[in-house]
Amino acid sequence: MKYFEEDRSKFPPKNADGSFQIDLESHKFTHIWQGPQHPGVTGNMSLELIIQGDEVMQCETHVGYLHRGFEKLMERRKYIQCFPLVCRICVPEPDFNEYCFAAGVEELAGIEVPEKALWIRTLVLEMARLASYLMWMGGAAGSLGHGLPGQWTNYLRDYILDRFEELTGGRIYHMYILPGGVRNDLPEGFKQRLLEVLDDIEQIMKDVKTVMFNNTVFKKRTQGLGIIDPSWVEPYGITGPNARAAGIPLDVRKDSPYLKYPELDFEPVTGQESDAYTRLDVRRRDLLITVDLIRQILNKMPENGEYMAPLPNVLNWEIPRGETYVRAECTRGEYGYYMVSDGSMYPRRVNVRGPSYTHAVALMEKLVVGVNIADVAALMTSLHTYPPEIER
Amino acid sequence: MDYVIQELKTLFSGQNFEKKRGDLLFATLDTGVLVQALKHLRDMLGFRHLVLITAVDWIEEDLFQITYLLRNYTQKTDVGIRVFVPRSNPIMESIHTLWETAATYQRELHEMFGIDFPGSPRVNKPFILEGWQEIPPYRRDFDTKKYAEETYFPRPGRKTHDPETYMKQKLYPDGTES
Amino acid sequence: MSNDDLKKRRVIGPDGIEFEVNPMEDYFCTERPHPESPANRILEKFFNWARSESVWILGYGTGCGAIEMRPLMTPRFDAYRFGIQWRPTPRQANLLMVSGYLSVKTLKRVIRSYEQMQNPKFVMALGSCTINGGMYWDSYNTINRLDHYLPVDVYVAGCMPRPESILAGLEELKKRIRAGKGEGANAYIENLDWYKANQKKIIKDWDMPDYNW
Amino acid sequence: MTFHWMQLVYALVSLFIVLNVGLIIQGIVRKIGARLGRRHGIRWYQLYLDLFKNYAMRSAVSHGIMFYLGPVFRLSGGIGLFLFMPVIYGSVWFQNFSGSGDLILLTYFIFFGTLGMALGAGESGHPYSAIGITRGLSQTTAAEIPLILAIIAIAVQYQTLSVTDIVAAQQGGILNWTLFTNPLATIAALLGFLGSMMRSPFDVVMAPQEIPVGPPTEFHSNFLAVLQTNRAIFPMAKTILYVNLFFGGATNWPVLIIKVFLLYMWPVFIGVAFPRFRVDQSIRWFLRIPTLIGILAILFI
Repeated sequence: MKYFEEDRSKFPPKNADGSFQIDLESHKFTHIWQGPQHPGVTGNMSLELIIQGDEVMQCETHVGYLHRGFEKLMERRKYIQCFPLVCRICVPEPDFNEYCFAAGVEELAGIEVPEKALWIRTLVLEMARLASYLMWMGGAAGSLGHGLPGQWTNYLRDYILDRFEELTGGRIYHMYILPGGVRNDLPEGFKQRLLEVLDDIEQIMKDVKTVMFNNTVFKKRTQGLGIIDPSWVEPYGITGPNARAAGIPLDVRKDSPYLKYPELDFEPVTGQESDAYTRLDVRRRDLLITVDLIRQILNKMPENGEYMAPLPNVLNWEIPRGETYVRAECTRGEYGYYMVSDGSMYPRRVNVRGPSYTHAVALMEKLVVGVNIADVAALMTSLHTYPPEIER
Repeated sequence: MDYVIQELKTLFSGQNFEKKRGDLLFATLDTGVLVQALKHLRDMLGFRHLVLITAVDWIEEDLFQITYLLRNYTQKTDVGIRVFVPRSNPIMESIHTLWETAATYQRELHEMFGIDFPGSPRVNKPFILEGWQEIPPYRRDFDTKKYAEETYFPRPGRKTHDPETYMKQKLYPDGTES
Repeated sequence: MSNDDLKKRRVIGPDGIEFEVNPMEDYFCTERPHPESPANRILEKFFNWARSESVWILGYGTGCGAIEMRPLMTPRFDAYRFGIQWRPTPRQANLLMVSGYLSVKTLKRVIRSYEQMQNPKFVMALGSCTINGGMYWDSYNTINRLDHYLPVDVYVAGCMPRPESILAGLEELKKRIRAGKGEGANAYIENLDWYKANQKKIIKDWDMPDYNW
Repeated sequence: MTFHWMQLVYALVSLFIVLNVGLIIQGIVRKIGARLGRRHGIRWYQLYLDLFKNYAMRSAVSHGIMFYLGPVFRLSGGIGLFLFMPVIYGSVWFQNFSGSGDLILLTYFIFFGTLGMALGAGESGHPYSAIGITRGLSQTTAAEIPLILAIIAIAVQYQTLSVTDIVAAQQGGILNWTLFTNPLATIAALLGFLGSMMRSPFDVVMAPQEIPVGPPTEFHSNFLAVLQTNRAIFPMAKTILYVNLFFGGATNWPVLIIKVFLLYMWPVFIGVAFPRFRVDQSIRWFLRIPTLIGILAILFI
């Protein structure tokens, strides 16, 4: 808002609800689409922008380009057959989906998960968070025209994916967390190799901080951009780092602890300014906390133990009637599964609550008004949205 | 959680209370008192975060269940409010005035279940689908497999196994079980 | 594009003159495309070599396969060393990489992007979901076979295909181009009616010209 | 100045050399950038392949006359800048068509290509082209100011508007270069140089993440190939101009190529380390410190 405040007399009048009166036929506005085929838009979604000069007057988010109808497809599949599906809902961090779905099934069916499995699940979730943050960091730098940090962090992400491959056999989709536990124990020497990767990450993140976060141009572009007022957090359903950057310490890991998080020692990172820079910085510090958490997990994890509870015959598994909601903290905020079972072998309804659902639609449309068109991509990556979880 | 049950019972005649793992409560309310109840929960009881709005199709009872899930950040508890609307005439009051983000959920429900929320912004605009002409896809009577096979040129050669017999053959090819 | 923009209407220009606009005819070229014949044989051999060594991919992540694009661009796999680059606009790209399942809504944009690319152009389809629907074979919103809508040069199977297999697919594509088999653009134009019939069967609100120049 | 037909041949030879040098230097520069990101990077001859490929595309869609002429203007801007500049000092072959007062002509040619591109990009009808080219014009204008101030400063300093004379005045030792005789003008010009090389932090004109990819969005096939040719010649010509004006020119090709390469690295290294400015920020940046230094350079001759 600060950039063009000199002369606003030529701006269009406002409606009662604060939006601008826009007459496209008056030739004073440009109607452009950012996306879906646009490198600056995260994933496959599009923003319909109406701009005057360089300033965005109105924005509408269009999603649905990635809709596969998961919630419908799951109604046609048995519980165990849903597992290959759920991880594909959110591509960069499938493990949160797997965990939420597994936890929901366990709660509905009343299965106790062994101690070791809980530790391994915590480890897998934190690794997924690390991989996702590292990839996002590259995107955030790239959206401001800075390719170098993206190369470094993606290179580190490949190491994390290697560890995933070692652990689960899959690079992107793991299908590792099943109801009752996890599919396999840690391989031999895994801890040592993971620790080496963590050392690398801490080393490179220092460079990333120097090149990216201490950079004057970077600061000039992001400071004061897209400020989220703390009072918007509740009406807009903002969760995760976006809320934490506004100074509100929302973190499901702390608030309603799941898995082994109560036994781990960490504090949610919060920021003050609530602009794009703070959101980026909160994520960077959160990444370092994740590194620390993985170290703690590896230290505290018991060496031996069962990693899978005995299950009934999964092909004829009837789950008692009931409904529940399970949540986990993913990199973008609160990830939740609302599950309804009707006592048959198939889920009655599974609803996925992705954090981007609120961030990318309602919040984005509000934030982007008044922003320079060059900053739209940066604003979008600072909100960290992934379209696949919006439309499923 | 007990005071929430008490309030909902006395003020809005809630039924079917169901507690889950200590911090999650489900309750059924009448459609008429829903908006007041949500407002009360939000302003008086501190359930200020709208987690999600979703619907379940109970085709056997000819009802749509709409679930509103709210969260209290200070108490760290959740409450899910269920309301039932008839499938033949699914209309529900819009709550976009209470939570801005509710408009998005209502838009999706309108598209995917055909539940109407009069007054909700852009509720009639397509949200996810484009050019959809069938019945709303998340309804139970919409057969996605049939639709896909008729529309999308399935590649021949897809085999369907009965999982039970197939797994038996794979795991114990000689017919002995464990 | 919302349909309102495409309706016939009267507008007042910046100079105050009122005139009628029919966007479907005024804004778009309605001419039918024609196949482009290759140059003479020896020259074409050289050109095909240049094309195969300089493949510009359209930066359009259509599905979840797009997540493996970034590793391809970055140090571990680094596709740049094989002459592969990413271009942000379809006009300058040669290879459309359909990364994974296509919902009907995306298919419309993909067709548009594909038709805006210049001859010769190639299509590479990643993932099982473009071959036979894969995991989403019974979904009401994803297509099953991409080759009914666009001429596909190379399929890479897997869910997800790993970066190594995408690189192998690109090598395969190079061989095809060098052998002179990368004529998908002409095949598309020759069978335009069949492709268009298939496309229009599933894209119910067809609101663009038949061929997007 | 007398004109000989042989000069045409000489000019074409030097144009051919500079085109190849430009393509190879660009390839090497991109390889260096990739190495910083721990990548292997493109092959050094990749730009030749891209060029051949684009000339070999079979179809091209035109949007009108100006759409054709845009790339042509851009290329003539690049070639014009090169042809009216002495490349090798003291050589008969590589004097090109330089004459007295060519400094004025060259400053015009630096801007000419962007203007021509504006016409072509405007005709293409793509909103991103229009946004990109308005950004390009305003930013190039802003970046031009310190450069012009520096050129005025050295024109006053050497009392001539002929590039050949300016180079001649700088011969006879490294301390005679403008870099040392008039450091303020050199600094101002080098800061302006950043703005005209389309690298971060001043590449918002072509920003692929924001307005993919600015003015050339709609240009493809042969049009793009012409633009690519220009992208090889124009930065080289500009760099040679800077070498002539501020770094003592060159008396043979190896010296010239080394100087050009080192000078070319200056915006590259800045570009690798910084994200990009928004256009309003970059204009403000150019109008502050570099302009001030330029004015000081004129005052302190």
